[in-house]
Amino acid sequence: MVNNRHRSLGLTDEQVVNMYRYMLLARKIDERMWLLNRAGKIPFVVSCQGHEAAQVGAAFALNRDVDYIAPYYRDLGVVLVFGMTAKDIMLSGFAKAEDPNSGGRQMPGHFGSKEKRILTGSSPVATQVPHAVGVALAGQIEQKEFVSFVTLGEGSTNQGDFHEGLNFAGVHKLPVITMVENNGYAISVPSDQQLACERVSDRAQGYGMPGYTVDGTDPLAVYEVVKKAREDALAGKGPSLIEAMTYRLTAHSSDDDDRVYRSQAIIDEEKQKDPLILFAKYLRDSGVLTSEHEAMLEKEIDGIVDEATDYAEQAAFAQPEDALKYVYEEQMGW
Amino acid sequence: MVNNRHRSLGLTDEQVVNMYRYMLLARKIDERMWLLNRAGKIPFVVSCQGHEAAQVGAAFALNRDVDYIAPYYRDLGVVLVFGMTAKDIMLSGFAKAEDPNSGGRQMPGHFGSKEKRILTGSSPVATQVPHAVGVALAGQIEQKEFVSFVTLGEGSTNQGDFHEGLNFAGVHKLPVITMVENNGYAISVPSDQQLACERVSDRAQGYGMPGYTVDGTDPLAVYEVVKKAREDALAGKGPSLIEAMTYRLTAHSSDDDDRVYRSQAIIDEEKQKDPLILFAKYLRDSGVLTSEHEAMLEKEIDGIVDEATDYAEQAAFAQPEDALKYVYEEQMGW
Amino acid sequence: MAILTYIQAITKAIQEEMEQDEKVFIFGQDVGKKGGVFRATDGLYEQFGKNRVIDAPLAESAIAGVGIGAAMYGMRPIAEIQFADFILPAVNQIISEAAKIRYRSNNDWQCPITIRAPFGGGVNGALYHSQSVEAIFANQPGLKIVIPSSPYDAKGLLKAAIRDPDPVLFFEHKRAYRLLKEEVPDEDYTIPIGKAEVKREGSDLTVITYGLCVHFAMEVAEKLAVENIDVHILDLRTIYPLDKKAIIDAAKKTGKILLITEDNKEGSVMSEVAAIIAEHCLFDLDAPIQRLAGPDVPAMPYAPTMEKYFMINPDKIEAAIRDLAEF
Amino acid sequence: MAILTYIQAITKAIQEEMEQDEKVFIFGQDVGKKGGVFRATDGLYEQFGKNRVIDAPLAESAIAGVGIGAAMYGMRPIAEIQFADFILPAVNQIISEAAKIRYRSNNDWQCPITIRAPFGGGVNGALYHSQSVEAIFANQPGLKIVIPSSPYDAKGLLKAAIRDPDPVLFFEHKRAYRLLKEEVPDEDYTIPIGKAEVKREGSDLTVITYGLCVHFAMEVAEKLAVENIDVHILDLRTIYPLDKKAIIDAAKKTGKILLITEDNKEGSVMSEVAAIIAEHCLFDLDAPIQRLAGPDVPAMPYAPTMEKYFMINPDKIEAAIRDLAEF
Ligand SMILES: Cc1ncc(C[n+]2csc(CCOP(=O)(O)OP(=O)(O)O)c2C)c(N)n1
Ligand SMILES: Cc1ncc(C[n+]2csc(CCOP(=O)(O)OP(=O)(O)O)c2C)c(N)n1
Ligand SMILES: [Mg+2]
Ligand SMILES: [Mg+2]
Repeated sequence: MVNNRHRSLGLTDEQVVNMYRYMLLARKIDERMWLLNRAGKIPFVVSCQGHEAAQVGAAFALNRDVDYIAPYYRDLGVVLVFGMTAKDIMLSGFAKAEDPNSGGRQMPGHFGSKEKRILTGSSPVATQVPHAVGVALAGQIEQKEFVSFVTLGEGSTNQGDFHEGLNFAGVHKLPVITMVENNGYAISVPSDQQLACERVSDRAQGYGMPGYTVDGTDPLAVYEVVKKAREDALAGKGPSLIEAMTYRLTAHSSDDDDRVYRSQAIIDEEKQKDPLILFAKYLRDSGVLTSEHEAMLEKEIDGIVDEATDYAEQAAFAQPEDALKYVYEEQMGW
Repeated sequence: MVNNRHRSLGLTDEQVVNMYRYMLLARKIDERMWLLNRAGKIPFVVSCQGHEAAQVGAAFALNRDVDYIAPYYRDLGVVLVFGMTAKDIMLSGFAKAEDPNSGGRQMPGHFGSKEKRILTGSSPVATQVPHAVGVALAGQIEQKEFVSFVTLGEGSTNQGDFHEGLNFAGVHKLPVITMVENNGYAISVPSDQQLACERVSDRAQGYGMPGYTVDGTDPLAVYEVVKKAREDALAGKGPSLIEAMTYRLTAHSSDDDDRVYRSQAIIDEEKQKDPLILFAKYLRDSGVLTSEHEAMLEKEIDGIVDEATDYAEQAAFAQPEDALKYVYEEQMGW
Repeated sequence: MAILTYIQAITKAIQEEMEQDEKVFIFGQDVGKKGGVFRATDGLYEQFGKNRVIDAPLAESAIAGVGIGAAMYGMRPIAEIQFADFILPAVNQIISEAAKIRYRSNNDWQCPITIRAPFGGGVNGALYHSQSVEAIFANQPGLKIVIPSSPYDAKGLLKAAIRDPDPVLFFEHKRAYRLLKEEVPDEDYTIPIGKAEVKREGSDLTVITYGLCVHFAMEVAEKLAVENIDVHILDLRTIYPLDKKAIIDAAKKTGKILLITEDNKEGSVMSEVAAIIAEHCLFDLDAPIQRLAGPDVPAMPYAPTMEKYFMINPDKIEAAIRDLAEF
Repeated sequence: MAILTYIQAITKAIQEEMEQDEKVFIFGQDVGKKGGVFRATDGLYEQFGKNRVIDAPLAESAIAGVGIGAAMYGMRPIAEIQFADFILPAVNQIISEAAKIRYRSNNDWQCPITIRAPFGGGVNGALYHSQSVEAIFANQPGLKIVIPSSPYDAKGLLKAAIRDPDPVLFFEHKRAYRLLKEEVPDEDYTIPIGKAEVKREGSDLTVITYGLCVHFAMEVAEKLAVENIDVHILDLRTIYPLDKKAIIDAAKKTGKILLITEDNKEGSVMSEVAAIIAEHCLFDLDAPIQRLAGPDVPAMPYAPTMEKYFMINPDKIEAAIRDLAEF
């Protein structure tokens, strides 16, 4: 029997199974989206596949009742843990009026919920970094106890907003945790053509904060480092930069064909690092997950995804004229 | 007798006296500008005072016949070495039509000369960083042997353009030398409220390049490190980031009153680090500069500055309608 | 009531709003000990401390972006951009983010940020300390753009901007800062955003303008009144979205229209004003719609000869009014 | 002569210019092995190698800024911005730098960069992959902005842009990429920047537009011709600075004007077109100047119902033309 890592991190068996459950839910929603896309039912998908461990591990280390998150488009795992449901996600995939993220206005992957403290996101990458810093600044002014958690891809760390945001957080020692999900590609551009540094975490020093590189296929490793970063942040030690090494198990999005720029050998190799497979093995090896339980989970989640899909498919689109709403606060006469 | 540092760097006695001459020329032009400003003759000055050693030391390490420079507004010392004359500078101070930088269109400190390979500069800080990178990229495409040298203040390294530019240079291993003149202030904001990192050179690692912090009151120290950076660049080893520690011996500009935000004690203390005094002492101590020679130099330069001032004061302004010229290449009919 | 300059009125507005709402804070370059390069935040650091008067690092995209984050959280941030020319690194945050937050979240999130910046020329500022940048933003639904023309308006409009539930760009004419003075009430008052104001009733021709040019136009109108040229003047106050009704009314009033802006002519805010009139008042017009504006060059030069050539001034306005009156 | 799509014409223009001038190179996100997300650079990496077809890091301000530096040096860089929406982080480099380099250096330096970006909606792109951003730049002297409406024009205008001694923003309608096809000569030809083109002679009313809307307008004009509604169509081609003479001529031709843009209405390029007409052709007009444009909301939504509501289409154009014809 392997060393039981999760208990030494203070996680119960139930909690780690729950982690796995979220990872599986994210995966299955994502896979369904691709099927729907290939069947011509939804125009677009951008995937979390290969990132689930990093996302769910990190989200478990946060406080879902007080912390703010500014996720990026791959962060299905993060927002599920923060309370988005499969139905919410499917409504967004189908662009239906009931989509709580945007009322069907934005593409899937553009998350947002005020109630759940998920900052509304856009497409231009890295703009969310200063937003998360601003939330933390507000918390500092008001002397509130929470952290703000923001994610982005490694390519996106080359944007000025990443630099400017992290420096601001560093100067004011704000409780901001930035997690970079480094999957080695920005669409077709491999990280050696993208990043001049060896590791994204090498950038932390330039912002006066600690930088960590962690195995993003292992939710426990990510949980551990985010938990530490959160404790440091609340102790007034300021922000942290975490780089989670992941793999992008799909093309960049449903509009991309990755065979043009990476070989089948690489794609196959990366599939070996599937965090779902690795974590299920860990759970099985540590005796926490039985095959019945696993089968039950699969079935439960398939049911959830089916139901969400059916619901969303039937749901109504917004009315055409709804496009005119909410430019400004209503009743302004504009 | 002190250890003769300049000869061990391969610099002749004549060369170091010449360095000192440029430093003194820069200082005296600058001082005259303040007098003219206080007398109401020119609307604006921004100073090089306290930065002369870093500027002249760096410029001497470059090849004035092939290298490109993208100076910032304090870099009077750099552009003088690259061939700008006192008259050119005074014409710019008085905003006269003959000003070779801009024909009196830009404020003083906004240098530019195609012939001298001084890229035309603007006011928004840090925009010149990607320009210098672009010049280096062009040189790489055309397989030319030169480096591109760009400067900015430490506060300006917080701009996105610094980050994006240096990363681009790092990825493509371009021959770019970035020198940050760290004088501890961005107008009124001291560097601990500006920079989250200890040293600007800590940022180099994030761009995969070496970072150096050097005493910017010592032209020889700066010469040495820029020379090494240039050799590395030409050897295909890529870009370098150099931080020269300087003092701003004046207010930020003629529009600023620095007594509001820094104490007289600090101002007095910094005056002790005047690079002109320090370098003159070195030259005297090493027997290179006699007091007659010094007096002669002073006199010569005073004459140059007087003459330049008189010339520029008498020179004509551009015609009002000249404001319409050179929006596009002429004879386009627009 | 006290006589305040335009900039003092701005400082007063910020101070009062910070006193009465602890969600309000101000940040930007040099706003702390120095009190701002123009001294718009003079005394605020001493009164409110470094927690609410914050020197920001030299990075405009972060200033906008951090402010947007704080606004989403529920604060009422006032971000100062040192010169309007330097708002350009923050365009992505302002247009992609601030302007679209309410819309893209289907009214779930809001972004009540106020971004202040001094704009305009005539102060030896050369190309990069003189620009009128409003047109860059004046086609972005979700944003509001306000430009006060007097100390009274500056106070009332800035207070309205800070309280507004949506993002407001607030541009202050830097030459007006110390040039314009008038009585400004000590009491709390706001001026509605989105509404233009008739500054002068007149019957011969209509001038529509904003900012410092309102002041010049008023001066010229008084001068011409003695010659029986009776000028109607509309101050736009909010230049985006425009107060269409007020524009249409003002145009119909006299049928002869002169539009004035210090910005370059082509693609300025005045183009839209002309388009509104051409769409709604065509048959009320007695003369072509005239525009008086800066020349179409990148920005005004430093040399006094060329700067003067670029700037709008009372003489140019007078000449344009006379021409139109004679039409 | 071959039948090419709009995007193939663009690829062809780049390829030919790179073949005949070694100063020309292209760079941007994913332009290398992938050949661009729309495949506009398809095959160029294979033909010219990584030295002249360069994948840039994900940083638009650097893409613009590095291109500007290379252009100052004397190269002819073509920078690809992946979507026009993502040009916004580069606004400072484009407006403060590219547009002002010649002017601020008193004609010493020049900046012959071409920045290409796909814009426009109707492709399920939602808020951030659908915008028309041209108005943001259409008041910046020093810049030229070109928007081709056909494959033929795309090739000729892009070649002219690459050879132009000044910075050119070149916006390509992404829905036109594969929708529009026509014969495009194999030979080298350019189309002058700064000139509009009469696409159809007509006597009843004048449509002035650009980009994909030209195609829709032509379709509608043909349809209405059988009903004896004879439409004159002007394609602006260069939307900044505008070809005033062509606009004035086209307006005078019929006296009834419909201006069409896919952008939001308030503050669009069409505002300036209306202002030019109102200034120069007032007494030639028989009807108010009409504008057909997107609604004033931040950007078009993803849901097909709302996207369709936003977009200009032949039906909307037909209705607007009929209205105006009956006026
Ligand atoms: C400012 C901006 N430029 C370009 C794009 C187009 N784009 C979308 S995702 C992407 C690649 C992002 O790569 P990375 O940051 O590594 O994240 P990943 O998708 O690999 O998780 C690009 C270029 C964008 N969304 N925003
Ligand atoms: C984008 C931009 N924002 C603001 C300014 C106004 N400004 C001019 S110099 C300066 C401070 C620069 O400080 P630093 O980079 O340390 O250079 P130093 O002047 O100290 O040499 C500021 C804020 C500017 N020029 N550009
Ligand atoms: Mg990636
Ligand atoms: Mg400094």
